[in-house]
Amino acid sequence: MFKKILIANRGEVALRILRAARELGIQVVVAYSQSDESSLPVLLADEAICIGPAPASKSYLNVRNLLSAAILTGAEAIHPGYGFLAENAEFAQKCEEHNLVFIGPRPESISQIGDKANARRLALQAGVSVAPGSDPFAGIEEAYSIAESIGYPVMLKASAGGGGRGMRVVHSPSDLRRQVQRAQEEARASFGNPELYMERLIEEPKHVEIQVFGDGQGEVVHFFERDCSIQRRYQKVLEEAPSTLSAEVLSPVAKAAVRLAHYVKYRGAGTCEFLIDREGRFYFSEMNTRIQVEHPVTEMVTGFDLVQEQFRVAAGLGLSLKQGQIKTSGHAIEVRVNAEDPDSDFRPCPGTITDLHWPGGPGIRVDSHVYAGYRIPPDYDSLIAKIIAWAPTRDEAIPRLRRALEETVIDGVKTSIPFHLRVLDNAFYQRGAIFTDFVGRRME
Amino acid sequence: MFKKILIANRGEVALRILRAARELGIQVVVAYSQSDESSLPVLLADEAICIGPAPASKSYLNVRNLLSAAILTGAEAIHPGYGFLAENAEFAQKCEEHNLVFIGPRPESISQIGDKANARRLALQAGVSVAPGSDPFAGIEEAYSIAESIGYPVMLKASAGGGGRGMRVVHSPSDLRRQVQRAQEEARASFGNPELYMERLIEEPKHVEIQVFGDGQGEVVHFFERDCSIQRRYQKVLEEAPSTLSAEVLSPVAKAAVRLAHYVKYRGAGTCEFLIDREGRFYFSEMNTRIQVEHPVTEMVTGFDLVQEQFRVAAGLGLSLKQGQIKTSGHAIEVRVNAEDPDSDFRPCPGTITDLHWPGGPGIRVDSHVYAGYRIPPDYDSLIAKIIAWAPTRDEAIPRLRRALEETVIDGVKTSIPFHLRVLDNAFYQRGAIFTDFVGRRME
Amino acid sequence: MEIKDIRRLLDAVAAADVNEFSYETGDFKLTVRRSLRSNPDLVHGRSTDLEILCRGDSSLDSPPVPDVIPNLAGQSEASSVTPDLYEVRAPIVGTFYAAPAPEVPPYVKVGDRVEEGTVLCIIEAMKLMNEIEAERAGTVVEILVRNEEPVEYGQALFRIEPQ
Amino acid sequence: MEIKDIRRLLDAVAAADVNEFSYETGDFKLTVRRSLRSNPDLVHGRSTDLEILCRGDSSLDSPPVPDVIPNLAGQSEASSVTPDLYEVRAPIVGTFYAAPAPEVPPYVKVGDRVEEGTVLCIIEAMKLMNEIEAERAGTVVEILVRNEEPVEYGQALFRIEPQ
Repeated sequence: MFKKILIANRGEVALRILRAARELGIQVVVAYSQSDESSLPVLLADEAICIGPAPASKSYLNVRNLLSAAILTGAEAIHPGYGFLAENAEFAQKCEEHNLVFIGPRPESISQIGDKANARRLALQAGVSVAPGSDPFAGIEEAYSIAESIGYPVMLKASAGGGGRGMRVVHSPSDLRRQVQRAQEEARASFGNPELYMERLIEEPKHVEIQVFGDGQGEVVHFFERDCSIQRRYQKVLEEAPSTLSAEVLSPVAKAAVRLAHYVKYRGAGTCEFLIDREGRFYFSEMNTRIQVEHPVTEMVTGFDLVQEQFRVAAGLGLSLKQGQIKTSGHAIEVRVNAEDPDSDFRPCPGTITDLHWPGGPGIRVDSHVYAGYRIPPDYDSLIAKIIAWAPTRDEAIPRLRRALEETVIDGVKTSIPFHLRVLDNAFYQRGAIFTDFVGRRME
Repeated sequence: MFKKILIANRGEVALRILRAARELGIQVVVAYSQSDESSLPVLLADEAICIGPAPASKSYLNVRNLLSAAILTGAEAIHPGYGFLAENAEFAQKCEEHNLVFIGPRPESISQIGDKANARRLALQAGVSVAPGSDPFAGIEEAYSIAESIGYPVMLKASAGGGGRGMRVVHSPSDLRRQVQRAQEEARASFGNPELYMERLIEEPKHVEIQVFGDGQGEVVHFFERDCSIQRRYQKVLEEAPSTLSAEVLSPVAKAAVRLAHYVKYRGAGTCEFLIDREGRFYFSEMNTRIQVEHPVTEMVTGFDLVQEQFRVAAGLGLSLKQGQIKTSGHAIEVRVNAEDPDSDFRPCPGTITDLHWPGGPGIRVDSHVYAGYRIPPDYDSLIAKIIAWAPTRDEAIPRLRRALEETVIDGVKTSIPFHLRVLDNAFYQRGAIFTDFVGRRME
Repeated sequence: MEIKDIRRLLDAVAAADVNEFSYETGDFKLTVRRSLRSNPDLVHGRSTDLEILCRGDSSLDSPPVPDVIPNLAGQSEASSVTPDLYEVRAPIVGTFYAAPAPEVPPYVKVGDRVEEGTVLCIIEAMKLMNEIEAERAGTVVEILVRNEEPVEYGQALFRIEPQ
Repeated sequence: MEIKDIRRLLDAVAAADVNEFSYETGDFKLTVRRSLRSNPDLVHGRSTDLEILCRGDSSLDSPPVPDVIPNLAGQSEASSVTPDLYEVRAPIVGTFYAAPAPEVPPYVKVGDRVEEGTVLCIIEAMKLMNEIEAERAGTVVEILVRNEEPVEYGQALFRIEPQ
């Protein structure tokens, strides 16, 4: 196992990684930007090293400073967390070149799978179904003919996409040209690459993802599914495991995810996202080559520490468990507490947290990097905490999470908790009738 | 199920009960003393009613005010927590007389079992082994002859005992008279009853207790064991489940506990305490007829909510589960964080908590009624938090708990956390070589 | 003492607008002197020589928390609010009765003079009627509870202006 | 006490607008005195420079006061503390070299005059040698980092008194 690692991230995920490392007896170096100097991961780190000013482009995305920091502090490996450089093949490559272990997949896996259109092709080769759709198209005429052959409504997606950016629904030919233009602009702005492809729109689907883990030699296990159907503008709001779908529907989905990961000899933690329609047909949509924000729900139903498992695989120790040892028990639900105002169109609310009290008691887990007196910097995303409730059944997990959110005190900034409470109180939510249009259709 | 209940307790257990009730949709009335007015359970309650001034004798032990409070607020049942009136048969009786459900065993069970010497007799009748010993003895001459027949060293115990008070080890006849006198004085002062009995001293035993649950009709299930061998002056410091003993040793212990509870047609949650010697022989020592401080470790390894189960049984819904449904998974360790100074002979340190930060992340549960700005009143015990860590194995639970304790910030008062860290770092502790003399023999 | 405590101390010093601050406890000593000019009013040296010296009191670490406990039965804290009145508070939990029976007039009404030992009301608890008496002579100024209302321990029932 | 604690203390002192700060515990003592001129509105002010005294803390043994200044690269907050000096800070993470090669004299030493563009040192990162130049002409007053020491982003390297 490593003696010392560097965390190239911030916020709750930096703390999550620090906790996993510490429990394994690994020393932790936290690389931080100037606006994160008094953040909890920095305060708790064995060593901390400033790698740039507040803007992420100059700090958390500054490859040279991150690598220098790792080398100078004697770290053997770099954990990229999620976001920032976590899915950057070039960074992974540079780590290898400097004899630093990148805690994640091989660089070539990242680039293969990071290209969404290419990931579709790989899935098809591995025998995993994808939504009827296209390879990337070049001009608008080609777009018309592909859309015609797939059948409207279609979904435009960015090849380099992620996080909902560059995605557009097109209901009829009359709308195609305008939406293609907009999606291209957004994709160019977000990813520097305007390339688009399209898929048939799955109507009222569930968003279900499978947590997989590979040893890089072709052995792959899965940790079952997470249901992430509760989304707002393609951003996940609340995630849970298991899904309310039946094992008959879900079991082939997990097998498909393993097949794909096996096909690419995947190394480390990854997530295969699927849409499942009302008839139980499932379609691969993309693979995320990192730990996910919502990984704690899987940890709570399986009991395993996925970040520690990342360390083991990255250290060359292989997978610590076989598929047969992985079982789920009970039900877990996570909410993403953001510093934003749900009454003002979810406008981010950076500011100083003046008073803070976390919930406790049975079945409650809190992952957060904030503390009383902490100033939330305006430079990064607004996630300030994940609150997760576990209970033997979904019907018990919902009131437990509700009770925990009611106990929570976060003064000084507005948070999304009132919105989460509305989700939990929603009758459609409570009976598991949740599809990706839930927020738009059932709450607005 | 009840619509409204009254909590006749304070501190962390009042909050624990409140959480369980809220998750079941039960309204909560918290009865509080004047010095607990700004405590978290009071702040979170649906209703709160002051039942007396700070001294427990005038508030939490004030039967008349508690019953009045329940009747006036329309509560259907009273949860006594632990301590105070939890094992007071008269209080349970008075509840019944006023058509209030006492959430606990029947009054006659409490008096039968509360008398320690009588509990020994019941155990023998139920076929459960007890340490060789005596019925209560009257005079010192009788004490000499009993001690002679049992064989030194012997342990003196108070019939009305509990919490280590009235307990004395006697190594030889020359010491007997003095220790009997002291133990009688202590027993009279603590319980108003100087009656003593004696048992052969089990040398270097493990303290293992079995969590049982009865429906009051004779059906009894157990939730496996807790190991509470880490004690300081007969006070538990750190508890864990499962025990490091083998299933061959433990399985007959659990069966014996069920046998005893079945024999007395026990209702609700109870704990049978045993001493287990180095040869694996086990001896019943006493039964606690209430929820225990350390119940969370059992909740974390079994996944069940024991306080919710108390509500179900008290409401006449019977046991919600069969023995076959109760399994343990992983390992949980709890520390009792007290506001006391481990460097000054564990002197209690009441005071105001000026800054507070709880640990979080995977496998960590915090049960605490304190918050930043909370003044710990000097009138009650010094328990301010229970921090519990769960992990798949004991070897993973120890560093996880360690990491959590290191993250914890409690400013303004001294706490026992430094002592807990010393326990966790102790090599004997780490390899499970823990007996009731651990603190004295391995740490001082 | 930890950094964040010191930082909070500094905030407090700044907020308190003091000129010099020194803090010493055991082997720990902290001194802060503030520029006169940081306060424009003090430019001409009209320094109020406020000096805080704290020794060995760890409770200083905490910001002063107002201890607002309304229910203080048997004590006369009420005097801080209404210095000339005293309050009769419920010594037990129960139901307040202003009169001995439904159809009869109340024991006392506002403006009545009472002597020490005059019965003011009944609190019923567990089917027992507990007569509550005036502790001092005076005039009933206010009755704070309505008939048949439940009262908690320490709840104020009457305000009485002593003789 | 660790560097970052001291650094945070200094931030706190700056924010608190105090004039003098001294902190002593056990064998550790810290004193900070702030220039009156830190407030630009003040006209009459001798430049009492920031004075930091640390003793008894081995982590600070050498160099005397390297890390103590908040990392504020590219900004001129330093002027609030040391109005007449400017600090050259590390623009990247890397290893500090005072000289272009092991056997040759350093680029600059205390007392040297430098022009805008004079190379002051090298920071090596990823096998690349980055020459760090003076932004303004002046005299080198202090060198805050030792040869071959790792530096983080924003770390102060030199203090220069401008011409």
